[in-house]
This record gives sequence, C-alpha cells and structure tokens, in this order.
Amino acid sequence: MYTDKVMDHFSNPRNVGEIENANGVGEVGNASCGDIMKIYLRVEDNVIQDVKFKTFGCGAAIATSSMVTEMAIGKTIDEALVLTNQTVAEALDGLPPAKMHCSNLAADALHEAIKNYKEQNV
Amino acid sequence: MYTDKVMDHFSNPRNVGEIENANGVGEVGNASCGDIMKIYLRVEDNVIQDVKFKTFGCGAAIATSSMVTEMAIGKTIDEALVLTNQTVAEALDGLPPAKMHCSNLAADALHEAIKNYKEQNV
Amino acid sequence: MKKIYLDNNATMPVKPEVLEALLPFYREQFGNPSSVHWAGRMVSGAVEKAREQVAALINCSPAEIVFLSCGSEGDNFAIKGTADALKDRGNHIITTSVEHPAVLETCEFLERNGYDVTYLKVDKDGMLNLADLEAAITDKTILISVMWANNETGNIYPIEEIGQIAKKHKIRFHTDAVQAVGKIPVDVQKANVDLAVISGHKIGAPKGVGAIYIRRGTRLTRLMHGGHQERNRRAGTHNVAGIVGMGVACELARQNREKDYAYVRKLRDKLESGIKKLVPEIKLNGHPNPDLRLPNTLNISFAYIEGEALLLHFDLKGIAASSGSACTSGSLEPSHVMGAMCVEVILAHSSTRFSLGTDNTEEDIDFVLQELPPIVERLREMSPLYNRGEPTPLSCDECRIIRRI
Amino acid sequence: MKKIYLDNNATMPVKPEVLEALLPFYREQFGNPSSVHWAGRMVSGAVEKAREQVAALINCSPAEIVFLSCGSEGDNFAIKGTADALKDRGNHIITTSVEHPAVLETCEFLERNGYDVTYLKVDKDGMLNLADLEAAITDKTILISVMWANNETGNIYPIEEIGQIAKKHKIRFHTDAVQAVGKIPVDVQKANVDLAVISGHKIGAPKGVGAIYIRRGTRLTRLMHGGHQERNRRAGTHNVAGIVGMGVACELARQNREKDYAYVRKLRDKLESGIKKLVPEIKLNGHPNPDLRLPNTLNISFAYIEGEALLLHFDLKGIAASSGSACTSGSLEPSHVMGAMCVEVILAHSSTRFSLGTDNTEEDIDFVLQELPPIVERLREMSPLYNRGEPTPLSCDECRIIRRI
Ligand SMILES: Cc1ncc(COP(=O)(O)O)c(C=O)c1O
Ligand SMILES: Cc1ncc(COP(=O)(O)O)c(C=O)c1O
Repeated sequence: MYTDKVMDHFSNPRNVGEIENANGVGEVGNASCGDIMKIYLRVEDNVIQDVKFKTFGCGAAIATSSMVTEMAIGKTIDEALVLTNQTVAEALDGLPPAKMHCSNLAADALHEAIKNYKEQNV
Repeated sequence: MYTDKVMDHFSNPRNVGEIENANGVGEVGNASCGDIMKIYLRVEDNVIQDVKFKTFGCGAAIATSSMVTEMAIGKTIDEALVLTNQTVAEALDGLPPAKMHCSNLAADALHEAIKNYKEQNV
Repeated sequence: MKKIYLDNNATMPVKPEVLEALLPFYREQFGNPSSVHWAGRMVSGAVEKAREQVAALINCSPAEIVFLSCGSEGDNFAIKGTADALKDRGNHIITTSVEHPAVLETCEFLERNGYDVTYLKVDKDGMLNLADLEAAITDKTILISVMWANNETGNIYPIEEIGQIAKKHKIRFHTDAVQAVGKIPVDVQKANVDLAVISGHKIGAPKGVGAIYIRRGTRLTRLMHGGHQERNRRAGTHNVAGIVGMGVACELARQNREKDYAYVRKLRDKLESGIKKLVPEIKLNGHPNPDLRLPNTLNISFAYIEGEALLLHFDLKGIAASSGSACTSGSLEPSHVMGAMCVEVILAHSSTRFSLGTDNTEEDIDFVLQELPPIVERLREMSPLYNRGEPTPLSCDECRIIRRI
Repeated sequence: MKKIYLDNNATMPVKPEVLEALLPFYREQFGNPSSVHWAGRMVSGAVEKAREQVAALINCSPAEIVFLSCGSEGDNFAIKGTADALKDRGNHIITTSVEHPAVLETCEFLERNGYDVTYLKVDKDGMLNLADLEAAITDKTILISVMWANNETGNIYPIEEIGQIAKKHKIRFHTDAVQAVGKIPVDVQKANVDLAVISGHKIGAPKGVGAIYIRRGTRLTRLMHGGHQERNRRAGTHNVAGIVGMGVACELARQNREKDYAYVRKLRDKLESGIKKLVPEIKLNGHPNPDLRLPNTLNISFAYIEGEALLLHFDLKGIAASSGSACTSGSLEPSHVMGAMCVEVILAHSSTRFSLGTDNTEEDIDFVLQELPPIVERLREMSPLYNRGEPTPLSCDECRIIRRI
C-alpha cells in the first residue's frame, strides 16, 4: 500500500517534537477526520533554521509530516511557501489515492506555521 | 439418483414389445409431459397370461413399466387391479420425489389395459 | 470404465495450472485483501493481477472488472441493477426468449414489479431478427440484454450489430457472455457492450467465482450491499483463491483459445457428421451453419425417444452429456430454448447436448459414434411412438414463447 | 520475522482438514451436482452431506440450509427477500445501529425504496435495551434483524430473548450469526430465529461460500433468480469445493468448539489483563463483562493516537490486528459501531481489535504485550494531543446514531 519511502519516514520520522523557542507554529486538520498536524518553526534571517512536528494521524500523515520538515529545513520562507502537498507526496514516491485528500496536509501545516511567523514578526 | 432396482429394470427391461393377439391395450401419459406408456395384455380365464409394454419416457418411466409387467403376469385381473403406482415404486425400492408424479404411471396403464379388456369382453 | 465427459457447457474441471496458482491462497496467503497488515497486503496484489488478466481477455480496463460469485449473480446484478438505477428513465427491457434462466427469471421477477419485458422470438434455427429488436425499442426502453452465445444450442448472436443498434438508440446493452468467453473472441469495446458477465467454472476456474464488466461510468445499483469491496460495487470478502484462479484461467484462454478451440471444433465436426451419417430421423437444434455455433457445441434431437433415458444409457457407457428433457432439468417442461425454436415437443424432450472440451480426444468421439446408434435403436424399439401407424402427435401447441410489445 | 495473526474476525486460514476434504472436488470430482450423469452424481452426495453438517452445527433440518457465496449475500437475501415477500404486510424493519454494513447498507437501500427502518441505539457498552426493541414494533413491522455477535466488539446479543419478543408479536426474526457460529453455541430452534446467516471463511472454510438457515415455511423472495438449484432458493452452479469445505468446517466446529474456544478465551483474557496493566489511558470497547463478548475478541482504544499508525507499527513487528480508524476502512468516518456506542471520536479512531484464533499461542500474547507498550508510547510522544494543556476536543457531536420511530 505505502511506498518504501513512506514506510521509512513513518517508521523513522525525522524532526519529531516541539521547539522551545519557536517563532512560528501552525496546526491543521481536525480530530473527527483523524488527522491533526502541528509544525513548529525557528526562523532566522528569513531562513528556516529548525522545524519540528507533532502529528496525530495515520501512516501517510506521519510520513508527510516528517518529509515536509526535511524538505523545509534550510529553505527561505519564500522557498518553503512553494512546497505543496503534491510535491511532498511526490517526494515520498506517491501516496495511495485514498490518502491524497485527508492525510496529506503537511505542507498546509507548514504554510500555517509560516503565516503565524509572519504575523508575529511584521 | 435411482436405486439399483430401478437401474436394473431400466437397463434390462422385462417384457418389452407388443402382443400380436392382445385382448386388452391401455395407454396413458402424453407427449408434452415426456411420458407415454402403452401396455398390451393377453388375458385368459381372468388370468394375465402375457403382458408387454412400450414406453416413451425417462428412466423411471421405463423401469416402472418393466416392473409392473413383472408384477402383473400370472395375476388374476382382480389381483392386478390392486396394484398401484405406489406399490410399483415400492417394488423398485423407491423413486426420486420428482419422479413420483409424472413418470410413475405404469399401474395406471395396466388398469387402462384391463378396462379395455373388460370392455371388449363383456 | 473409460469416462468421456461431453458436458463442458455445464461445468468443467479446474485446469491444473489454475489449481496450482490458487492453492497457496488457502493457507499461506489466507489474508483478507481489505486488511492493511501483512496478511492483507500479501493477497491484495494477487486480486489486482487477476483483474488485469480478466480485463486483458475481454479488452477492457481492469477498473471495469468486478468479481462476483457466479454467472447467475452477474445476470441478476446487471439486470436488476440497471432496472433500479434507470427507473426514472423508463421501465422497458428487451431480451430474448432463449436466454439462460438467470436472465429470464430475473426479467420475470421484474415484470411482477412494474417493469415491461419484451422477449424476442427466434426463428427455427434459434436466430434473432434484428429488425424485430430495433422495432421493439420504445422511449421507455432502458436495457437490451442478449446473450453472446446460447448454452444449449451454441448459437452465437450478432453482438456487434446489436451493440450498434443499442448505441444508435443510446440504450444500455448487457450480454451474458458466460458461454462465449474462452471459446470465441470476446471484445467488449468492439461490441459496444456496457455490461458483460463471465463465470469461472465454464473456463477452467473453480465454481463459485465470476466477473462482470461494467463500462466506466455505468450507473448500476448494487445487488450486494455492504462493505466497500470492489470499489463499492460488490460487498463480501473477496474469494481470493477463486479470483486468482479466474485470472489464470483467463490468461490461459487468452494464450490458447484459438489453438484449443480449433482442435475442439474438429472433434465436434467429426461427431456431428458421424451422427448424421449413422442415425436416421434426427434433428440438429441450432444454426445449421457450424460457424454460427460455438466450436464445441452440438445439440441433436433423436425422434421418438426421451432425453433422460438416452442420457442414462450414455451414462452406463461412461459418456456424460446433457439433455433438454424436462426430466433432467427439474422443471415440468422441456427446454424453453427448444420451445422458443418451435421444436416439436417430443423432439424437444430428446434434445441432447454434446459440449466438448480440450480434454476430449478422437478416440472419445469414435467411442460415442460406436455406442450411440445401438442405444438410440434400442430405445426406439421400446417407444410406442416409433413406427406407429398414425403420425406421432408432434404439435407445437406447447411452444411457450412469450412476447409482449 | 515471526508472524502473529490476531485478525481472525476478518478472516482466517482454511483448516488443514477442510482443505484436504475439498481438494478432490476441483479435478477428479468436478461435476455439476445438478447433472444426472456420473460426473454430477459423484458430487451431489457431497453437497448434501455438507448440508447435514451445517444443519447439525446450528440445530436445524438440512432442508432448511441454503448455500450462498458469503455472509453479505445472506444478509442481503434475508432482508431484501423478506422486504419483498412481506411487502403487503408492512414496510417497517427494526435493526440496530451496530450491525455489519451488509445489514446496515441493505436497510439504507430499502429506506430509499419506501421502507421504514428503526436503528436501535446501544448503550455505552454496546448493548441493546430490549424494552426499546419491543416499543419499536408497530403493526407495519415485518422484520427484526439483530446480529448474534458483533464483529468489532465481540458483544453477544440476547438472541433468545429477542426471539421470544419476535415470537410474541409474530414478527420474522433474522440474525447475522457470522461471528457467533463456531465460537459460541448457536441453536436456531432454541433462539426462535427464522433466518440466520453464516460465512465460511470465518470458521476455517474457504472464502466465497456461506449459508443461510431459512426456517421451513418462510416466504423469501430470491436474491439470485435463475436455475433451480437449492430448491429454487438460490440460482447459480454450486460451489461444490467451497460447500464441502463449509460442511467439514462446521463438523469440526461442532466437535471442537468448546475446547478450542476455552483455550482461545484464556489467551484473550491474558491479553486483556496484560494491556490493562501495562498501558495507561486506554478504553475497553464493548461489554466490560468478558462473558458477554465472543471469547476471542478484544477491542481497545489507546488515547491520543490513531489506529492505522498503530496497526502499521504492529505490522512492522509481524502482528496483524485491525482498527476502527476511518483510515483503514475506506470510509470517511471511524467505525459506526464506536459511533453508536458514543465513543469519543478520537478514541474511536484508535480503536483496535484483537481477534484471536486457535492457532495463537501464549508466546504470541507475550510478544504482543512486550511490543505494544513502547509502540503506544512512541506514537503518543509524537501526538499533538498528548499532554496538551487544554483538554483534547473529544466531543460526541460526531455520533451518527440514526433512529426513526
Ligand atoms: C457480523 C458480520 N456480518 C457479515 C459479514 C460479511 O461476511 P462476508 O465477508 O462473508 O460477506 C461479516 C464479515 O465481514 C461480519 O463480521
Ligand atoms: C449462458 C449462461 N448464463 C449464465 C449461466 C450461469 O452461470 P453460473 O452457474 O456460474 O451461475 C450459465 C451456466 O449455467 C450459462 O450457460
């Protein structure tokens, strides 16, 4: 069902956790759908220095969360905003069709976190 | 499906044929049902001296025809009239339920032949 | 005693390659393909592979194949599913008087529930008049259902032409392809079919599995409500072993059909000409042109005798065939197919189907041709209809052709 | 890697004795039991023997057993068949909100076609209130359909009491006994049931075969129209091998059930108490009294985590279980059974079913108890809901209990 990449990120998720002194936090999803993703950012000089996540959700939700943190780290905010759920899924060699909709929200969570950073740092 | 006795009478039917100088002939059944039985009798002194049959029909029709001739031969007319489709079926160790109705008419054919004999010899 | 099986249209043995392929799915790979764990994943690929194999045989996309339990389920699903899904569009169905009971009895059920059904007549060769078919179409017609090939006579119907008519009038077209698939080319695209039904045990897969082709976009109410299996088309845990077997059987048919059925056809033709030569007073049931019949099927009536008696004598010699006699079908009347063709009722009772398969040999046919004439002779000698002075009462008043336009 | 299968309520391997018994029916004894010749006669006895074996297990007459393709077909047949046969008597059906989709979706289909359905609520333990059931009966009620045991929680329903109520009000009573048969005693006479459904692959027979008990004299419209098989109750060539397997599986269940499930029960209880001891913040789903659940079933929610993720981690360790998570069911909502029990939605997403079988061992349970706590801990550490300052949004507003009287 899942690709090897998905299973790798699911079983060894990168960047799990919270950032104590995060300056951007985003959360998407809701409990009744079974997926909640929360992303913590540490942005300095417009560059994402650190990113961590916490996710309640299925295998795809966890793997996309992990993947998006890996993809975002070191990027500028503007570069990170170009990432989409689609590109995250592609970086994982694809997701089952049923998962594309509900469980593929990690880029949205990242964007929420960036938005939150921008709001705090206008 | 059929008992050994039925198969014996079906594959080696007794008394097949016509009687040249029959003095009683009976036919029952009809083509659309797939069963026609014709019985020829030679009655002398009220005793069935000879009996033969011709049958168009299934295995049960042929076996019951054969059996009824064997049961009737040597009997007086009155004794033969006591034979029923049921007793014929029993003598064959039974018939499948579906066959009890349409294909078990041999005793009827015998009775018809006896009736025909009586009409001719009043 | 040597056993000669000439009843392949009824069912056939599972092919060795099929059996070998499906066996692991009973114990080692026993999972439910809907499960996400190892046991489920182990088998879900096998189900999808089988779907591809079935699709390849009849030229459709795997997503258009839904697995079922048998051919009868397919016919019920196609017809009842269409009747319900399109009930706002109309209530008229056109079919033929020679369909399998799975179609006919389903249509009769719908008639009791407010639908109108036209049962097209066939001629004495069992063929349809396509002008009749087109004339039967009304603005309430929602479905045309015509079998690809007939199980009793082997007659092959002009499915491509009917597909054209259906397309022209924008009417959904279902075909019971149970007897055709694996024996003659079946291409659902070319034939413009919307729904086509296959049964596993007629092509060397096990009994208890079937499939239906549902053209993409065809609205069809479920026959089996419940779980989400088969993209919500058919509930019930997948019969994985059966499905795998069905896939392999289709694969084998795709590879070998042409060669296999050229061989079978030769045997059938030998049997046909042999019987014609050796036995007088017989009648071929079905189209006289053997190209218009399935290559494996021969249906012959032997005047003056009844079919079950004939079969029993065959059986005593180890020969298995089947009959249109009422006595062998569990019904009270002889074959409705013979009735529809206006075969005289006594001949209908003796109609005998020989349906050959790839396991048959020349020797089998020789043996049948040796045993058959004396059996027929013996039963005729016993028949009160044979050599009767008066002509036998062979009327057609029993013909039960139903037609309602 | 060692594989531990704890998903027997989904499906189970075919038992070796069953496989051995059914294998000859693929090639040597391949006939169609409806045929009169040797090939048919060779197998018709086997089908009737299987019918006796099934009947003996549930205490009815063999003539009251009809073979089908699966449990879902049985539920569709029982409910749609009753709805049609009794449509002149009424249009109201009573069932529960925790039935299998084969019952629920069939009822929802009937609702779209003019029938009224009452879906009885259950309490937080998943149990029914029989006074509610009796109060729901109207003079239009034609059917009560209550499952014998629930597939997700294992809850056993008071079928005998419900049978009494049905009898008192002269209402037909159908029970989906798919999960009960073979695990607990099922006696259709004692329970006053009119229709009971069994599925082969839940008791060690192959997938693709099922059976329905139809009490003598019960009018039921066919789901599968067509041939005369099964005394006109179900068309379609018999799945002979499947049926033979079903018979043997029933025979084995009759002989071994008590002993087997005493053993399974011990393992289940060990797992249950082990998890309760080792993992905090869990919730048992189903009746707290283990006697009121199937002896093999344990359903537990692990707060803060999602079920599919849990299953995947189990799977990486070779453990197969199942989940009520929406993500594993192909639906958009978590288990309707959890919903009906008003399990908070997040807990519903983590509901995990362990369904044991006779192949499991003490070591299996020890292994699960060793692997489970760190997996739960790890997923909780990753969950934004765990140790959250604010209380988790665990409301019941998603509860989709449908009730209409
Ligand atoms: C309670 C219950 N009813 C019906 C079914 C359906 O059985 P099947 O998969 O054989 O159609 C199942 C199993 O999935 C079940 O657990
Ligand atoms: C033309 C035709 N349609 C349908 C069927 C029914 O197939 P099954 O026995 O698999 O239900 C058969 C076979 O009996 C058939 O010959």
